Amino acid sequence: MSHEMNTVLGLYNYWIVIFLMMTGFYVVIAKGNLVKKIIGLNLFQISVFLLYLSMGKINGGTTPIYPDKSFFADLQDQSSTMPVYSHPLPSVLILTAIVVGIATTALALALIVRIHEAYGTIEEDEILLQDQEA
Amino acid sequence: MNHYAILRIVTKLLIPYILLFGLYVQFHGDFGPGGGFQAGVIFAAGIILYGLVFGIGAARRVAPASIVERLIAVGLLIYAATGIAGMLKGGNFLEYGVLAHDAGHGQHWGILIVELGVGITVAAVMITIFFAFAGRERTE
Amino acid sequence: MADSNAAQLIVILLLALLGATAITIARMRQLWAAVMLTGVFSFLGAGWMLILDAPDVAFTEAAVGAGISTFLMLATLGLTSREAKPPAAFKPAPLVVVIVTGCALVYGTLDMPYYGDPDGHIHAYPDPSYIVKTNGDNGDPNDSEGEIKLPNVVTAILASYRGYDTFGETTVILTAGVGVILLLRRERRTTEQPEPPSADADRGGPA
Amino acid sequence: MQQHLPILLIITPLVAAPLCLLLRQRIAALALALAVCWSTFAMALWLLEIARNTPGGITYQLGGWAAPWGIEYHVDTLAGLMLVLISGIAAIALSFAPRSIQDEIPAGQHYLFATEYLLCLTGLLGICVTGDLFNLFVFLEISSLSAYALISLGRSRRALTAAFQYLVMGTIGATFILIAIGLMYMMTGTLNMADMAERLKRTIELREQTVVVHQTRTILVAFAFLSVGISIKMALFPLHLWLPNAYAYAPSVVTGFLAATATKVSVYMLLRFVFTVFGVQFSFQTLPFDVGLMALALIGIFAASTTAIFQTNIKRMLAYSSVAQVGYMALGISFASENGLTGGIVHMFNHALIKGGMFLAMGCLVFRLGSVELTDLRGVGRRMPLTMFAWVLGGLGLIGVPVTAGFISKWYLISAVLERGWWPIAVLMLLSSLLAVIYIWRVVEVAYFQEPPETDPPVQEAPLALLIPTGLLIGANIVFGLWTTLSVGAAGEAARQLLGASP
Repeated sequence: MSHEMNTVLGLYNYWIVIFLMMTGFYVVIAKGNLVKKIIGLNLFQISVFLLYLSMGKINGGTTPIYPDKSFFADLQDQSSTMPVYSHPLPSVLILTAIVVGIATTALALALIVRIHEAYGTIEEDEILLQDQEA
Repeated sequence: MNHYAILRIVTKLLIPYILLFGLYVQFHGDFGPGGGFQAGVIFAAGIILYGLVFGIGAARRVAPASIVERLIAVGLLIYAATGIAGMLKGGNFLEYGVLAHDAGHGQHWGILIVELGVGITVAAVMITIFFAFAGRERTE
Repeated sequence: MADSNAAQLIVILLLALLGATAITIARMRQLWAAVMLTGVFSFLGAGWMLILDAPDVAFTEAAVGAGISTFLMLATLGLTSREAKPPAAFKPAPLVVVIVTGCALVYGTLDMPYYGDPDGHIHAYPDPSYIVKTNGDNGDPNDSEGEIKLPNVVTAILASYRGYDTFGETTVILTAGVGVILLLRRERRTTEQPEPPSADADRGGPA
Repeated sequence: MQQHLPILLIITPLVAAPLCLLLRQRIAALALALAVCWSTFAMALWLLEIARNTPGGITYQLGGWAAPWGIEYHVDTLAGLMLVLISGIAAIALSFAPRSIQDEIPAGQHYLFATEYLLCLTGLLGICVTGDLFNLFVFLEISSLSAYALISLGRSRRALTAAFQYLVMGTIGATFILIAIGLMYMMTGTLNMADMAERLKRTIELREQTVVVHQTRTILVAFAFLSVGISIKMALFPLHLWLPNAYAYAPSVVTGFLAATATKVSVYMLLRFVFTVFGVQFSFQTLPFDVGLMALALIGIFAASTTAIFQTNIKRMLAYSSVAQVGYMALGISFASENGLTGGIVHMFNHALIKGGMFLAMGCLVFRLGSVELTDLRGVGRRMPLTMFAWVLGGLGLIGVPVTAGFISKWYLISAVLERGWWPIAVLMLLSSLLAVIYIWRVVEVAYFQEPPETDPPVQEAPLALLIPTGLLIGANIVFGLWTTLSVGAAGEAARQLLGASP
């Protein structure tokens, strides 16, 4: 297989993840509706989670959870091989990051509710207009 | 409200299982997928479902806001206390190995307790957030 | 390797669906539908996380992304508005920023280890790996070499090796919870009064 | 006790935060928070003393796990100095709080305010002591989320939009940092800073070629994402847009605390990454990081100072001035020389005292006048002589007049410039100080040379409960203008450590 082909096969899912990330990022910075911005932020973050998890995966690997005792009994009997485990650390980091993400989302949505009560709108340009008129 | 009789009965049947599943995820996290955070979310989902179907007032009676708010703090304090216990027993902060007669058991105990702390805080925060949003009415 | 081909097909299908969902969300003005699709996006993401051997994360993402955050967003829409304004004139600046950022990231991928490569840098270091450290060389939970002896290595790292991060994570949740109480809980004595005399003159008029 | 000091410093405020939540009573919560802030300050002073006397700094393994498997705390002189600065300002600003928030925040929320304040302090301190990249991200989010909540407590509805804007930009910044950490982890397999610095220097086989990890395109992009993410957090021009509104509409105490600490901690992060993790060699010789940073710093200083001149809201004016001051710090860093770095770090320290003090003085004005509009300040110099005197002393520090702390930092910055022989930049710095003279003078003119409006009863001087904390910070500004052993001494040490001169 050619070098380019290898590169494409080896990296294409990172590129798709980047595409997803950038779609989310675009929604955050281009859209004027506050809820829409938070939706964009969510897309952006979920895609970053996927980036992290992609790097932990090993081809033919399995979940880093050990099988129970009977497996090891079989292992000795049938001399089968130990499974290869995908890397557990990205999972750990992303579990933390998901929690941070939902915390941010909750706070942002609470702010949006209050902004709607104070301004009667959740459109960025209308809020700006009200602030300038005052 | 009679229109929702089926919904109410099904919910009543479901909630115990949701809460039970929450507890399972909480205490089985060492062996399979799951842990304190997921358990907290599932447990809170049970209460939230109750609130959605039977009204926010009913949910508040089951989980009074002031107690839930205290539980937020309690969960984090359980976590911190586990860490400090490690320090008092001569280890570093969050060193579980010193908590029991041998390191392996200490680790198991430590992990179990801190996961419980996480679960309590997460469930309490989720329920609090639900109450906060549901307690607001729409303004024009 | 028929099994691996089938898995490959599922991955491609999932990725295509993720991409399509993301674009639809970006273009959609109906906020209610956009929120539901964000839940779908989360769910598809969780599906892929399962394929990436991260069931713990998939479980959490499904519970949080497709559950709690969708619920919170719907609650917010109920309290605010259901539809976004029609877009004003197209502004090129955000698109340029996003394209530049995206191209930079793609450029960065060129020297990465390939996807699924067992010789990737993170698999080679540190030695011994977390997997060996927890349950010993042969992965037997009864092995005396293991430091934690838990079947789920992710839980072992989360709560012990990196337990301090999880402590911080719990603190983050508490911070957000207190923040939401501060913003949304009604004070008993202050019932929706008009804005108090403000610290600055340039505040807005009545909404 | 002494060996646990690095972690005690963090968990004391962290544990006190949920305790405040349990107390649910404003006086008890505020008293606890105050006691905790001052004892944290005492611990920080002690820790700095130990760190300065320990070659290589203090290391603490959390959970007893060695790096790179576990998380490690690492305190060197720079980290120690930051801890002293943050905890000291937190303690003084919180002493200002009980009286100041009476008008600004409903009494029922005071215990929640104390909780968030302590969490914010925890987050900022945690960033400075951690030696682990992902742990840094977690504490960054603790400090950011609590900061958004604190800012939204401002009385004007614009506080809400300011907090939201900050939240969106801050989260983008944090996500950029997260991406960069991921890329770096991917190429090294470690998250520990010291370990990563080593592993970035090793050679690897890459697609049949042998390269140093530093030179891979992945690390290059990681560096770019980190720079952008941190620049957003530290409000480096042109990524400062969240800052003016956030500072202008937050409650007085919050502005005083955050303006003095939050951006400084981001500058600290920049120093950590650029010098400790990536190394001087890579950042300044392989990459033109110095030129880019210097250009943005200079443009930022002028653009922000000029904008400050045209503000009618004084809090906003000071906020723009903060953006300009971040430019000076970035300028110092961009020289990558011992004098330049010392200047940058000292300026970080001194500017925190100056701005903290000035924003607290603004809090006194808000307390009595209810406004920070320039036109409402007419004749206030006669009505509130002590407050305005403190404000003006702070303003002199901002300009860089001798005897104030601001002079010391500008002195080091200018000497770093002249050392390189770049005199046009020295001229630009002097010109920019003139801009500061203009915006400070506008306030002085209105406050001292215009007749106060006829109000009945006439405006009174702020109460002592507010004046004393203000005076403490402004006094420190003079003390550190005359006595430089601690600030310049520690900053110089930190600069040498960062440049790798001493182990």
